[in-house]
Amino acid sequence: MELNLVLQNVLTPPVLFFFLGIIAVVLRSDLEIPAPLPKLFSLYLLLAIGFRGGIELEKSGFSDPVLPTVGSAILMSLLIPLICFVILRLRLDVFNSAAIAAAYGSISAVTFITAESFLESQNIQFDGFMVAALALMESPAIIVGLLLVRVAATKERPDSRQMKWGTILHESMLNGSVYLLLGSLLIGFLTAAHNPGGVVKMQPFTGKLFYGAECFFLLDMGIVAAQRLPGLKKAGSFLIFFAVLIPLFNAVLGVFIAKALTLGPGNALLFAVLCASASYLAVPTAMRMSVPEAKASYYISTTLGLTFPFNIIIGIPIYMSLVNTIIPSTS
Amino acid sequence: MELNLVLQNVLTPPVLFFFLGIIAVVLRSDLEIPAPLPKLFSLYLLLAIGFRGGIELEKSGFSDPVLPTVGSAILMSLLIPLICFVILRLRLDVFNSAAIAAAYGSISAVTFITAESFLESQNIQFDGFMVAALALMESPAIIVGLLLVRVAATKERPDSRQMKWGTILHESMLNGSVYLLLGSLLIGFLTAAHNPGGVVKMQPFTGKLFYGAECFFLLDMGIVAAQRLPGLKKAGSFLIFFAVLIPLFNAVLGVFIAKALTLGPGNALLFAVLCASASYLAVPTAMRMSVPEAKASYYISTTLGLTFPFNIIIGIPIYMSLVNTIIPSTS
Amino acid sequence: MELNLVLQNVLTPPVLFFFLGIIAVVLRSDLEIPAPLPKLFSLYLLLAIGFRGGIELEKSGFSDPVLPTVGSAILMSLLIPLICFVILRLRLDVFNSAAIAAAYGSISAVTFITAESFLESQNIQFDGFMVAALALMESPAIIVGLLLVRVAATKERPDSRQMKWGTILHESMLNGSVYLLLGSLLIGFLTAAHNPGGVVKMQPFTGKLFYGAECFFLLDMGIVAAQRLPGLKKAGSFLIFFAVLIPLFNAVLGVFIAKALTLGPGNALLFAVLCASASYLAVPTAMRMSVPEAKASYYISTTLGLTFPFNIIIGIPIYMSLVNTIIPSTS
Amino acid sequence: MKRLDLIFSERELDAILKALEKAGVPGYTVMKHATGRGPDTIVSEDMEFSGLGANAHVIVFCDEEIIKKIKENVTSILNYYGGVAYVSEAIQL
Amino acid sequence: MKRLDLIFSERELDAILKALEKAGVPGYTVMKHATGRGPDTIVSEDMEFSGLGANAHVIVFCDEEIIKKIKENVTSILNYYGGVAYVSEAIQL
Amino acid sequence: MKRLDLIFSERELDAILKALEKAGVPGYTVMKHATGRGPDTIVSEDMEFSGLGANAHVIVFCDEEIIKKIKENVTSILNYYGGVAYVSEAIQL
Ligand SMILES: Nc1ncnc2c1ncn2[C@@H]1O[C@H](COP(=O)(O)O)[C@@H](O)[C@H]1O
Ligand SMILES: Nc1ncnc2c1ncn2[C@@H]1O[C@H](COP(=O)(O)O)[C@@H](O)[C@H]1O
Ligand SMILES: Nc1ncnc2c1ncn2[C@@H]1O[C@H](COP(=O)(O)O)[C@@H](O)[C@H]1O
Ligand code: NA
Ligand code: NA
Ligand code: NA
Repeated sequence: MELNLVLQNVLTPPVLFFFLGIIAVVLRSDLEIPAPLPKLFSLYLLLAIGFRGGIELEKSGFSDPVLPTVGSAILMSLLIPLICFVILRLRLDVFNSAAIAAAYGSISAVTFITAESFLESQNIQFDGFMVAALALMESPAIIVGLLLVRVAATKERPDSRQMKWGTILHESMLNGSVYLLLGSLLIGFLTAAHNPGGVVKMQPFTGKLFYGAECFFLLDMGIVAAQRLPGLKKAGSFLIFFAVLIPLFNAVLGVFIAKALTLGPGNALLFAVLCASASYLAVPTAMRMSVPEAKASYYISTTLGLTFPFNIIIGIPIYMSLVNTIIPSTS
Repeated sequence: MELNLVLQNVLTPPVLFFFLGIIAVVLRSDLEIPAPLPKLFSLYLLLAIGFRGGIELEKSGFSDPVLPTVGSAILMSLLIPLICFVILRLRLDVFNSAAIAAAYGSISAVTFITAESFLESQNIQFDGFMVAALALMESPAIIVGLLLVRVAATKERPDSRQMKWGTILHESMLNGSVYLLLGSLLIGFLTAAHNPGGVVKMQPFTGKLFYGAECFFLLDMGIVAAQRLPGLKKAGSFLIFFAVLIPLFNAVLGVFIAKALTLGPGNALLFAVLCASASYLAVPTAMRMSVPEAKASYYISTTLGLTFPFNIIIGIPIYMSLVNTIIPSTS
Repeated sequence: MELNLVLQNVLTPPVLFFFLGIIAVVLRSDLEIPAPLPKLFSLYLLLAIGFRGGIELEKSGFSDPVLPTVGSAILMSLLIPLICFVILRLRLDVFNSAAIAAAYGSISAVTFITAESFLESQNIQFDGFMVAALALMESPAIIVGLLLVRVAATKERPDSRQMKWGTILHESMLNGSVYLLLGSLLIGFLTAAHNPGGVVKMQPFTGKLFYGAECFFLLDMGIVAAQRLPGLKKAGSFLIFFAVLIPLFNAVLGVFIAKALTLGPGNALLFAVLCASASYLAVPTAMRMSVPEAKASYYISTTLGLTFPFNIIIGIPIYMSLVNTIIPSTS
Repeated sequence: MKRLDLIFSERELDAILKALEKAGVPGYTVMKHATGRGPDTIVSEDMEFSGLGANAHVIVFCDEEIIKKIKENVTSILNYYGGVAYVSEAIQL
Repeated sequence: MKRLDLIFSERELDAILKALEKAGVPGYTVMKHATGRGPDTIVSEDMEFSGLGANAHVIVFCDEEIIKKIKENVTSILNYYGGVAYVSEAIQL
Repeated sequence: MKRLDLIFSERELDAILKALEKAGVPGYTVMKHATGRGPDTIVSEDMEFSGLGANAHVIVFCDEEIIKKIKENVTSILNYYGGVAYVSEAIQL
């Protein structure tokens, strides 16, 4: 059954285009999507995800399942970096450990929307307010990461390099992708509340076009991810194991919490995917600026070179069967 | 009531995304839309505005309200630069005065479409042929601006730099954005006349997608405008007052002429917005080439840093209530 | 009647936008579509053409008209370069002859879709599986071109520059645009077979948007083609005649083969267009890498500067009347 | 051999290239989309959409005589429209 | 006159430009989207979408004294974040 | 220290970088999307969509010995495919 799910996941356009990108690199095709075109799709997806999430949030309100779910998601984005930090410190210094830990506490929006597409292709229902959880898991993970550096690296940094609270908040809240996602969420919310006609007029752009744009972007992500993979070899086997096992561990954690929250299977999968995925947009950007001591190739090749393709290709169906096993279907 | 209109304008997606861009700069977020992505949206909007306008023009024909309205719009684009030039000469030299004057005689297509979106959200009717007025107001303003330089600056320019008629016509008619707008208008017209099937097939691209693309572009325009604002401080308080008061003055002028033309409230607002808005595409490009003596920071920071956001955020609703006051509703 | 068809072709949005681009260059407008925006449209069109072709191929299966047609198309892409090579050798060296010959054996996807748009505007039916022919004509032509260099230029190349089979296959199959087109075809096929819901969700992106994106790209192609034209003058009158007469010759050949295959008028036109069009994407890229002795300006100014606009503007309607003359309508 | 670096607004590119060709340069390289600051104007990337364009950086490797021929025409353009031009030594690899 | 070439991550652009301004440079030119390799990191174009950005190449033509003033601030930034800085001779055209 | 400037078609970038790595350069910087004109070809931005690409400008700061090692491999590539290579003096800031 698991294998069947994997196959069903793999035969959807987004995952097929992701493969097309990976294979292009493997076979050394000269297919490339030159900068800044991928940025266009990345900005578009964040804007559209946020806007649609805001509309859904306005519909659902902040009543029962919403607040506990979003609250738990935020807690997870605080907890996961701490767990990861402890594990990573076994082998890496404070700076690298904190940077990687923050990335795994945060989320990957593209993994999330691939999971949504998977649910849709399986005709499993889920709620739009999960996007609020997605949007609110980025900043806390960055804050925890930077705090870890501040606390654990006092001796290793000259006074002039002490992490200031201003920097921490700036990097965590005003990072371009966090800001666009949260801002679009707010705009979606306000539009749904005060200008329903605007929601309808945005629909062709943020709604209809979304699936195709996702496929195009995943083609590029396949190319990018495959080019990051060699970097992982250099990073060593410890990080390779970490990049596969930690998502699994976090997903299991996520499914149990989803069970405690009595989420349906669709929302439970999305919750697990949020826990399991790692950030390669907001967190690396923040870390590159404020923790230059950490090697960028470590936190990028783990999150983007391994965890991301793992989640997209087999993680999502595995987490789905975890959900099916752990959460008894009520229907 | 005015305040209410401002609020209703501000709570539409285009204006909200414009704010999101402004606030990004104010809070020093690193959100950026790298070149040439904004150019993509700018080209797209011009193409779509022109194409749709051409279709509408073919529908309406050149019968009664069309020709007088378009004619008056062209007259305004000749008259406004002259008025502005006289005022600007109080403080600035010929070159700067002529360049800024030309910009205010011309139009801002994005301000125009934001006004259209505002009318739609207010369920007020307007006519598609107004786009023809928009398209035909660019060139005359540039011609007047260059003629002013030619006439008023004979002493200050060496013979070799004398403005030639060839240059004047080239800069005013073949400027990239003028050319694309007029060309697309013509294509829209021809398509509507000879190939109605083509109109239908273009609709998803030029029609459905438009509103979302407008929002995306306004996000960028918010960033760009906010970054131009500091330049205004350097330009001095005279230009700051000019950049707010002249649009108001031109709008009042526009509303009275709209009344004389017996335009309905929707078309009257659009007419006023055409008069009030200033060009930051075609005119600056033309001036940069042919009047390098004028400071680019002057004509850009006034039009883009102040007049543009002023019009988008509070100008449009103010002009609407002007229209409501001056033109008695017939319904 | 022919003139009438030309006029009907010219008055469709794609061809009108193509003209707009050409005229921009002729009149020296500064309209430009900066890199890499044209690449975005080029990638999009290849992806969408492939994906849609794959869906159609899945629908039609490989039954009777499909396999013979595609097979004949592949044969043509092997035969045409040989004919062209013989003609070109009258005046040019082996390297230039082989490179240009390969380009004319291959196809232009944009010419193909313009022909499709033409058929649609004429309400003439055609089959989606023709895209498979399009996709499979690129590689063979490249292989023939490189083999011609390998065979005919043994004396002129040092040993270290001998063409290896690995290079030949790599350049012909893994060239970025060939790879994307074939890959998207496969993905379209797999999606149609296993995930019909995915087909529906892709439709707004790959289907609805297509016509408008085609127009936008043709605007750019008009600019690019017109800028290649002066290069042709340098190349001399032999190549100018070649670039107009060979497409006509190949089209006639194509129509007779279409007749032998008993294709309907729509498919016959597309078959003729595939034969008549020349590649300015895959083939030049491959030749630039593996046959640097050939002058890029020769194979680009012929294919892009002359053959392409010729086909788009008058070639397609001429081939249509050829089809109407040679293949008796059965309806 | 000499190396000439020219930096100026993209809008003047055609005029500068014409002047270079007239002086008989053997070749040149153009890098567009440069930004920067001169004595009184800041050129930033975010205005590129407007058609104002950014700066162009042109590199020419050529003999000293050609530099002399380039000088007059190019400096007159740069003086009027703005921009900088510097010459340094370079040896072919 | 001197020519200063600075190459470093785009993320540090603001800090470097601030240091240049403080030293009183008469102007500068910035070319973004450069890629490359240093002693231990490879910067490639395909990561630009992530906001990590590529490298910036900054060129400054200025007098020797200003170079001296630039030195301290700029090298401290480059030492911490990475990047290279080289000075060569240049003569105004 | 020396500064090496290489300008050639983007399509040869991999081969050139390989040659540089083989010679043991400490690092390099690549600027793509350069256009220009050589003795007989014009490279323009508007052909980039086709996959033909534009030119790449590669800068290497390195010791003189490495320049010598680079020379043979790189010039053989440039001679076959086209492009230019110039060396000048540079001092670390
Ligand atoms: N001292 C300088 N060093 C490097 N680049 C400069 C310098 N001065 C001016 N530039 C460049 O030349 C462009 C035009 O200069 P200007 O017209 O003098 O403002 C500026 O935007 C800079 O990119
Ligand atoms: N020896 C060198 N020559 C040219 N560019 C270099 C050199 N070393 C480093 N760079 C550039 O400086 C950037 C940052 O260097 P680093 O921080 O030392 O990795 C690299 O990505 C290269 O673009
Ligand atoms: N003398 C030169 N100065 C600057 N750049 C040059 C020169 N000659 C050639 N180039 C550059 O090198 C590229 C390739 O040269 P080529 O292959 O000789 O046509 C050209 O497109 C130019 O960008
Ligand atoms: Na996570
Ligand atoms: Na106006
Ligand atoms: Na052909």
